[in-house]
Amino acid sequence: MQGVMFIVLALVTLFSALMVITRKDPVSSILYLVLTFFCFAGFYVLLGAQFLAAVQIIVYAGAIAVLFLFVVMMLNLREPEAEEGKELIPIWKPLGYAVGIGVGIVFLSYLASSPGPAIPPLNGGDEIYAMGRADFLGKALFTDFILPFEIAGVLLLAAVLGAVALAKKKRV
Amino acid sequence: MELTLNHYLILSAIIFAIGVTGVLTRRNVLIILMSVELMLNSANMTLIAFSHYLQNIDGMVFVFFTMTVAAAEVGIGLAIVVTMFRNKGTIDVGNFNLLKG
Amino acid sequence: MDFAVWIVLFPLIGLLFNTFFGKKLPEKIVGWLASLMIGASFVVALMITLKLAALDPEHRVVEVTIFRWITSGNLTLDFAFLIDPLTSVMILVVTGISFLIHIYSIGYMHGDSRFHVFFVFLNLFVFFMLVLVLGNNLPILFIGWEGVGLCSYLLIGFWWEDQKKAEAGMKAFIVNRIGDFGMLIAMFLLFYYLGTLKFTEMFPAAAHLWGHSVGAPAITAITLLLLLGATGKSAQIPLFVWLPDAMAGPTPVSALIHAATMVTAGVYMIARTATLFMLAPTSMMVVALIGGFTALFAATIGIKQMDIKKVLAYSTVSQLGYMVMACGVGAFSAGIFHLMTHAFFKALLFLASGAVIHTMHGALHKVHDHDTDPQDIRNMGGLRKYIPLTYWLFVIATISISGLPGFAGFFSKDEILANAFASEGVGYVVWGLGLVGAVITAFYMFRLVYLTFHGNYKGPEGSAEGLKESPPIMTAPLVVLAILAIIGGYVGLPPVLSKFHLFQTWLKPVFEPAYSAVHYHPHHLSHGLEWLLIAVSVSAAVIGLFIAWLMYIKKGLIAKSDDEQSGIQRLLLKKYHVDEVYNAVVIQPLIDLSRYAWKIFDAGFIDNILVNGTARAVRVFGGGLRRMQTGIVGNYALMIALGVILILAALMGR
Amino acid sequence: MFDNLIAGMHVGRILPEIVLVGVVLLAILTDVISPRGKSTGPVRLVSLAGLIGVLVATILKKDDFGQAFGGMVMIDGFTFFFRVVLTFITFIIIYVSEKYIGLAKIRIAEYYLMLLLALFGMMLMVMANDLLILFLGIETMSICLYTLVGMSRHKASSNEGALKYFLLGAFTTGFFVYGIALIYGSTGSTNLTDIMVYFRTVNTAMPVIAWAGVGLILIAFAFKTSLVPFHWWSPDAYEGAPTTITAFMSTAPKAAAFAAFIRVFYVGFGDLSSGLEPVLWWIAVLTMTVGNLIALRQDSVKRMLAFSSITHAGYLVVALLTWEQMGASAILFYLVVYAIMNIGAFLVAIAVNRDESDEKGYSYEDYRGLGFRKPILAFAMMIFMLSLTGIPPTAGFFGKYYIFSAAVKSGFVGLAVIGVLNSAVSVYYYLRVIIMMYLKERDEEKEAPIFWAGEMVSIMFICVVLVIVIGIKPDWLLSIAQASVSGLM
Repeated sequence: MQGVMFIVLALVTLFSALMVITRKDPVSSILYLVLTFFCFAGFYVLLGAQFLAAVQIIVYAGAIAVLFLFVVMMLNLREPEAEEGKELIPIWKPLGYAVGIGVGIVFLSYLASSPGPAIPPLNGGDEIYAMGRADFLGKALFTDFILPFEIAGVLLLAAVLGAVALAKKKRV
Repeated sequence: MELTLNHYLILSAIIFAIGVTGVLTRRNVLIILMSVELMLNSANMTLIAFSHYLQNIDGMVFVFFTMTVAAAEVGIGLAIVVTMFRNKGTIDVGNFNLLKG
Repeated sequence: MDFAVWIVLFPLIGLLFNTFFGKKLPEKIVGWLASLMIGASFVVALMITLKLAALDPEHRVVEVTIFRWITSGNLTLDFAFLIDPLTSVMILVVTGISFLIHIYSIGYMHGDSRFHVFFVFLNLFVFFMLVLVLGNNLPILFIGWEGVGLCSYLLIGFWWEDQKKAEAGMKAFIVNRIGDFGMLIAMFLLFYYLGTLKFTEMFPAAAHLWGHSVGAPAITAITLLLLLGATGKSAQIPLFVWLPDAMAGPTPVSALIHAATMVTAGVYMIARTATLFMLAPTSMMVVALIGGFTALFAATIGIKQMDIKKVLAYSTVSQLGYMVMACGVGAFSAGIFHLMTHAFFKALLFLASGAVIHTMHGALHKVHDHDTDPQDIRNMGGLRKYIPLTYWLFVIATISISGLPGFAGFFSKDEILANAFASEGVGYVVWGLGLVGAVITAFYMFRLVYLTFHGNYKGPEGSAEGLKESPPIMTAPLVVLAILAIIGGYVGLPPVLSKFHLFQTWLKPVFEPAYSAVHYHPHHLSHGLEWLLIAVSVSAAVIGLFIAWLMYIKKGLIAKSDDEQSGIQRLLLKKYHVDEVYNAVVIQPLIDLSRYAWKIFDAGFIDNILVNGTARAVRVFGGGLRRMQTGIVGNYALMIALGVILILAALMGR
Repeated sequence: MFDNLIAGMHVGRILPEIVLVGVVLLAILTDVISPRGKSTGPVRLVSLAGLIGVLVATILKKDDFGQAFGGMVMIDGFTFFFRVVLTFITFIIIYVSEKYIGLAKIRIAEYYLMLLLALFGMMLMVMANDLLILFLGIETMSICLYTLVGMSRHKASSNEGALKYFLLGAFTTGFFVYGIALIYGSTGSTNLTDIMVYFRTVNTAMPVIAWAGVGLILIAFAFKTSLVPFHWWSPDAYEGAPTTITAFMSTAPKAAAFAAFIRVFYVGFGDLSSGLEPVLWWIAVLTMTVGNLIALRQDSVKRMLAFSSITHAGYLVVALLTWEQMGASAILFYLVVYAIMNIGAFLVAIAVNRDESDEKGYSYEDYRGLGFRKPILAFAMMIFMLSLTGIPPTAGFFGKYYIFSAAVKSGFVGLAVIGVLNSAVSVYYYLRVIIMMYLKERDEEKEAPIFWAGEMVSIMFICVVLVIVIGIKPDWLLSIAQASVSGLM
């Protein structure tokens, strides 16, 4: 059952990820990106991280993707990108694909040489199942991970201030 | 079919490579940013897969922070894009080569 | 011997004082304070030497630690002075000559708007020079080495308003960096192999490590790199180009830095690291050949020069070649001996030429002639009548440098040639080079004397009345130097005249370990042979003198401008009926050689190929890399991804 | 139970960081209550006072060393050293900026806030004993730097620099997180101490993917410290950024990144040194050489300094490669010296620059005859250039000396030779400034007025004095550096 779900999700994810990077129109890219994010949430559920799956949908699909969409709409950026600019070396694009595939091959060859043991099934016991639950994660965040949690707050503060400083209209 | 760790790792590696390819081949800043999001997501999946396999919560917590960082980066990135667009009227990275050499 | 530290403190005090108060104070106080500080250093140097002499010869190595300087890992170095006979000779020469030149400068720089700055730099130079010769390890030597280089650059470009002078300063700086590169690498290699950079520890360690494998590649490489450093500082082939240009600086600077002291630092360094060089026979051979060829080629270039200071500059390069040659044949003490006598007579020559220029300048100034070059010997002649004292001083120095018997230069040059002759390997070759060089040296030096002081005055009309002797403050130091240029050689009489060679005996404890590391025994010549060699070198000098006399006095030949020189043959034949054979055999080859040497080693080869060629290649390469910085983010990302692939692929096999 | 939990965390050990966050909040408050458009002065004063507070807190806690938050952060001599250095650099930049940001038309309070927050990120980096903290620290710093580079919103070059920096930075973050994931997967932890223990015990049969993780983390550091071939962003971002920020970026974040680099690779991956050696060797050679060669061909002093900054990072990698205490202390020494001379050089560049609104500017031509026009300013620049070249008796000489002697001591003779050769090449472009200042005639018609600010002059003066003092007596600084790294290994 899980195997089938994995394969279906994997196929959809690969397809939509490829669509994200190949669509001419940014809006369709964004929509495929949302689809990819949903698929990722599915994998997280399969891996017993239900809370993160929910966060994935809220943060990525809900906030980040919408932010992208918002910018595209606001700036009316739907022009297709130019094929060749005079500044670019002509083989830029094919080279990009080649190198991208090269990165994939290197990663895969690393993974191929590691054994790849089976991962425990989700119904293997309460303990395992509980790990990804909100209360467990919450407890971890507020005890062992209290420092990073607080830092994340400062980081978001920095991001807010930075974004405002850059994007706001001139004050004076 | 029994799922192994490698299924997840290989899938995430492939998606990571797709993200890299997107960054390398596209000239629209927004799509480059989206490709970066793909990379980060696949890294997240790797973390969760390991976390599940190791039965260790650290990986999942890490993902939580990666998401925070990703959101913050997108915020800043889009702010830069907006400023850029206001100045130059384009978001094609091929047009930004004032600084070179 | 803790008082030794005062030798560097006095110049420091002087320069600090003049930095802060010099601008407000009158020239007299500034100049005399700076001079007295160096005088005090000289007194300290004397005291050090006397104290050292009171010790047994075996114990004449004293280290004075000033502070703990570097501690990094296994390397611990003190800022400390090494006081041994070699040091004592150097500090005496440096402080003594500097003192005289400081006093001279009070007169020479009179009225300059930046009088105090000049003395600050001069004191700073002495400070660094003393650090160089006193340091007990290579890093301190290197600090002094760079410091004197910096001062030289500052002092050459002293009149910064003058574009050409500033460029000369820059050239000196860049060429010296090439040499410094060799020094630094050698230093790191020594540290790597020996684990220490302290002289007293380094030499036994080197002898231990390479004593049984003399000529090992490592030590050969190290010494060749050191030699590269020495060729930069001591203006040897191939890095000598900067020195003639450096003559753009004020004349006291040329005398002090570019003749008597700084340029000898390379020779000092080779002598200091004698043990290392002895362990690498190949390097020794290279040292000897470089010295020999420099001695000859620089001398030939000197024949053609029209600028009084340029002649002296090439003669300095040539004389430095003799010193390097001496080191190359294993006669380190002879090299240092010549270093000392050279300091006397060359300082005298430069200061006397400074007095000549001063005189000419004054005379030209009187008639408001600012176009005539006061340094060009074609504008001089007959000055003997107007400035007899300067003339006689100049002649003394000329006799000394030419190696005529009885004068300081004779003893040291003869010792070098005798040692070269006695040594194995390339001994005869370098002896030959040195001997021909000696002929030419006598020739161009007397040519200079004749053209400057004999014949008729050729300056602008009316300016002859303005020619007058320089003030006593300038001539007094010259007299002292002249005395030294005469008697300075008697501390090292050749074996045929005296059993006791004071100078050699004094330095013996310094170089003994170098010889014993490779079981080297200097050859001794029979008395007969030695007499013969003396006769040969004296006749060489006399021949040079005679040719000069024949050409410039007897035939009354005057130097011509560069354009006319190509027609010199016709000129000689038609006007003066000089024997064709004599012309073809002696003069034309000399002039050709001179022009050839000039072309190959100055204008053409060094500047175009070595300096400019390398620079151009680097620039082209840089330009190519620069084009990779396209400014396009996509390309950058591509490069980064390629880097990722490369690094991960490289790590995969681990 | 809760009390025990708090006590075990040793919250007090991160007092300086807590103070810093407090200062940020106070500065934001100051901005809000100040009259519109006139908040930078007060915010600057609050920031400066706050940084002194941070320094005091650091010194107060200087004996309270050890881990905190369950081993997530490590407070030791190393942390202390960098806390002080980074706070000082930030203090100096904030101190000199006020007049310049008026000139560059970026007079907004966020300028100071971002600097403070970047400092916070850097402080995290230097104390991080866990890849998670390191990641958050790097990101906090980076986000602030992206903003700071793009601060001159009206200038296309500033926008462009920010965009490039951001895009490539985000790209590298992807690799970084993936690398952390692989390390986590193979060692079961993100804690450096645990990772070290793991590698030490399973050294022989290490999972292959761990190497990929190590490689990817190396790449992330290489990017942040701008090592070839991950340096592309830095010249463009450095040139586009307001010059005070360029001075900041080339010193503080670089120092912080190297500090984290040292801690991660010496503590976490210390047992993998032999495997990493060839890769780092090539990176060091390329970084030293490429930066140098391109710097030769620049027409802008600012961009030349940017490329030379890459070269200097290459020297630091040489020292890193030694994997020894001597090398690490040489890095610390060099970072301090480099910060001093580079900030000084950039301040002179600001003073001399013709027109801040010019997209490029900072031409060598502006230095024409400066030696006669402004002798003292030119003298200061000469000292900085000589020090950057590495000529004794300036501090730069000892920086290089320690690095290369450490390299030779560890047997990297070839690297030392290449390094010294490179520093000989660097003479050409540093000297070009001196040539312009002293050997070229003034062109009075084209001369632009010198931009003076009292704060800049005082800092410049201090930099000159320090360069010379360290050049004469480097020992004290080195012994501090040595003491700081002694706890690391």
